[in-house]
Amino acid sequence: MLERVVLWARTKSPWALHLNTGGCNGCDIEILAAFMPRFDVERFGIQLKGTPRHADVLVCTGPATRQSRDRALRIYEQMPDPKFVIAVGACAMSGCVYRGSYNIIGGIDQVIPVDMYIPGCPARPDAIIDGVVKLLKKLENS
Amino acid sequence: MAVVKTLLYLFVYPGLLFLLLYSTFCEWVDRKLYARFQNRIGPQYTGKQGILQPIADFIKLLVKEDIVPEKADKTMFHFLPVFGITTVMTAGLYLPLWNVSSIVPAYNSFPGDIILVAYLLSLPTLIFFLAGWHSTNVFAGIGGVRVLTMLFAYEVPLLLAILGPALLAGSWRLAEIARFFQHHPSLLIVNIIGFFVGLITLQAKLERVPFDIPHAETELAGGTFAEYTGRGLAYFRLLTDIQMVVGAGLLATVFMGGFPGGILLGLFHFIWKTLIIIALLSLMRAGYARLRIDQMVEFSWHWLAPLSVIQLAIVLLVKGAL
Amino acid sequence: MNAETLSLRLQESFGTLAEITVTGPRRLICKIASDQLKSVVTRLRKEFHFTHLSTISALDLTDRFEILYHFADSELCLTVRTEISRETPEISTITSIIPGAILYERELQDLFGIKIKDIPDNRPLLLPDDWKEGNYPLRKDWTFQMPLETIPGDDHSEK
Amino acid sequence: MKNKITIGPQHPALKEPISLRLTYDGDIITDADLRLGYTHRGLEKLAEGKSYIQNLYLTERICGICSHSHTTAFALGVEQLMGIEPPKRGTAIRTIIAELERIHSHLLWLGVAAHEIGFDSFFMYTWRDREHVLDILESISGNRIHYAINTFGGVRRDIDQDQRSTILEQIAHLQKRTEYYLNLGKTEPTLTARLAGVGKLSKEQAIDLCAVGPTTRASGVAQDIRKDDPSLSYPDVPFEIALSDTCDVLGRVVVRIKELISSYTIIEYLLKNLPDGEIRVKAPRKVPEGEVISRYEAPRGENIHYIKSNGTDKPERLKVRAPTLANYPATVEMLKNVFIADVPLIFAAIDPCVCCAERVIELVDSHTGRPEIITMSQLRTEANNYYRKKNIRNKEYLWPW
Repeated sequence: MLERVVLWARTKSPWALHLNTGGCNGCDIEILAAFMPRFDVERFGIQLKGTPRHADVLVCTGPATRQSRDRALRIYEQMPDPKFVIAVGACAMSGCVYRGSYNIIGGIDQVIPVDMYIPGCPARPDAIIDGVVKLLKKLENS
Repeated sequence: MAVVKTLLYLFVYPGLLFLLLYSTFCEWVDRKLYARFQNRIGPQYTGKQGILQPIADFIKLLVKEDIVPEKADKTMFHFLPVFGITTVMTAGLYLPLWNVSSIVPAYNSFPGDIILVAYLLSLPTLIFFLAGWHSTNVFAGIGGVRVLTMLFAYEVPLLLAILGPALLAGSWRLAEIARFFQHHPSLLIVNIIGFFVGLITLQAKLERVPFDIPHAETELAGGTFAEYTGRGLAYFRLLTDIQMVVGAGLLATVFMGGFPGGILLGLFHFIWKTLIIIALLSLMRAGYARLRIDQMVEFSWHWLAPLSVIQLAIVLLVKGAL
Repeated sequence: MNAETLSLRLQESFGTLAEITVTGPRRLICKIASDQLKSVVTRLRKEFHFTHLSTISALDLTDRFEILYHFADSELCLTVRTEISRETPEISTITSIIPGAILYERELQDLFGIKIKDIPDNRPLLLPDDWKEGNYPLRKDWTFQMPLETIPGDDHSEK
Repeated sequence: MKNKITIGPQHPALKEPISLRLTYDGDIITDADLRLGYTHRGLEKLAEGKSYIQNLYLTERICGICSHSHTTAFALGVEQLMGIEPPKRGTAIRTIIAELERIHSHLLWLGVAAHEIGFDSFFMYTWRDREHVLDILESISGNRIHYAINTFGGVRRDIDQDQRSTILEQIAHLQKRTEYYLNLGKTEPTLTARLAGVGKLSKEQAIDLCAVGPTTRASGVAQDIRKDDPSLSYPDVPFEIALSDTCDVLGRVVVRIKELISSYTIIEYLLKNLPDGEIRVKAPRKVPEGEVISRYEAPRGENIHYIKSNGTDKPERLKVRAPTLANYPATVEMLKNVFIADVPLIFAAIDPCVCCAERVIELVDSHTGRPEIITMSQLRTEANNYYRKKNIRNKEYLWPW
């Protein structure tokens, strides 16, 4: 019984932290739009937090450049368990159009484990919301 | 029989259980109103209309991993949030809700308990400062120092505003103040300035926008609670919720004539009066942008303090005329 | 002052030093030897008021490097072309004449390994700090094989 | 500025790595240095491995805000190499999208600059009006940010009759909003007082350091690629270069507002007499041997592409120089011997993208050499406090309208 309550609480209030590792900031603007009145992700209990200590979900944008690898790792380690990572946009998923460049390691999943990939270049706000809701569903029946 | 009543008083009605449930309900009201003011919907899918959202946040934080910075003092780090909640809960006991005998001074209502409640409500500010100082994160320390600088700005006007009605009613006992204004409801209008000063300073005490300077200024590092995760953070959020409820209850007792009637009627009055105050706080939170620390201090000394002194002058005049 | 008249004026003022060709309505190419670079650039700036240097691009032609300085004024765009050998890829700096060229020259040093003589600021510009010395990404012979990616889903399936 | 904050290297929310190092002495910055490369993605090496059509997709994603400018420059260059000429209507649509992008980029920049000096309501206004431009772009090209409307030989989307009328309405609405911004300068003295005299860049410096775009036009240098090297349908559109000679951030604001107004007139002119006919011409796959330089006036300045082809379908060499790289030497000059309080505004005056606005700055004390990291939001609030204490209300500056 307690297990069900904990699972319910965890899926109903995911707090997010935004991290950009070198992208062209198309996705960052769309993430901000997801918090604006027109799309309003707070309906699912999602809030944007300023520090990794308070966050459950790390929203990553941009391909993982070599320079930003240790920074992403450090922020990931500072987040308390249980934590999840959402890769927003094609760059965070696989490095998108920069794949194969000497300065790009690939998607963010080469640096930190990723739970949910949201496609699109840039990912539209409604796609971001759909991804987050699917992540919550995945938690519910895991 | 009296022992059962006291236990009931301590643990169920105005005590532990009621405060916990009611403060989560108030947080939900606040978040919903705040969202509606920004023509958003706010929490929607946890429970009916998102009413269980604060409870979900609380439980989630309870089960999260609890990271303690290694240089921080372990006992202090864990002890502070719990100590904060106890101070605010005891402040909640002194609101004249139920089982308050008007003649014989009992443990939950005695002459001078208004000063005790005001003091207990301002203790959490000191706790925030210590929390920031003990978490050895430079930014949290800075946030803590700013919490203290804000304390001096809003504490004096708040006390002056509360003392206005106490002077008018001629007693320091919350129960008697409430009863006085129940008998002369027309005198409530006299304290209208004090009511607004009280509202603004309560907003500052709760460190909510436009006065959330310690958090916002170091928003990048999450303010005084930067290092708290899991249980500590859950307790601190609960602490601010209960502080909001008890503060609103205090303002309702002093400025809106308390909660007449027995257990049920008193509860009904308590709920609708505190909800009005919380709605006003939420309106303030949505309406204003964030002030800077020097603007906040200047605002309180240029406007709030003189206003509350004028309020006291009016009260003395009216008292003379009575 | 369209391209043809300017090319004639350039031709007789530089004489044998440079060959001028017109390659488009507002495009001029001026081919010079690499040691003439400083004198030509100063004269371009003084006499012909070519003050704005758009950028410097370099070409790796397997046996030699070709460096193009793109100048521009309010009518047309002049490209000064020089060649340097691959063994001793060295060219003198022009920041003394045009201070704005500093970043483009540092970029050449980073990506092509072309040594710029007496450049005022020699630090790397674009490459990450942990970049091994000696390999220059934009050279044709430098190839890069993307490291084998670990597909997160894979190791779960083996378990 | 005396309260020194030292933030440990493992600062939990270090969003953007250090890219600005300032050495200061007391309140004055003595030396500034920019470290690029944090977003270096090795684009030019990639381009040599991709075909021309793939490169069109690649150049779109160099910068999130002015994506159209890079694809237009690249497409113009390759079309010259191929020797094909896009039809009149295609070029006109391409110019309309270019001007729409200039409007949305300028509105975005005006908001960020106002945010730097603590004038947040202006920030909200400009970004709210920017949504109109994004809606227009989405109605034409289907995407808010990367429109992908360019292809070799013309454009891929057409503008039909009712789209044309909605765009004209929206442009009229935006014109009213821009008038509001114009006389905002008069009614709000602190706006001009905070912007004037900050970030000085004299005309000689602007010319020496090869600055481009509004930064150099604000110092009186009449350099606008739409006039110097006219391509697309600029030759037959009546407009003049926006100039100002105050050589500071106020000049850049003035130049950008003037350009907003001229962009509205260009779009209206083009929409009213949009030539009919085809929007695209067939383009061969293989590009004949040759090399070309194509220049384009991006919202932030001159954008130059050098393309060398070797007859195959992959370019031999693609050199791209974005406008902001040309402005960096000028920025380093501007940051010297100014107050620390002016740094956020000067940096916002050239900062290319929104999410990097949260730059982290390393202040090195010239006496002790002790580096101290401070985030831009701290510096911004301290800067605003600094200026409030100096109460600059009494200085009056001419707002040109």
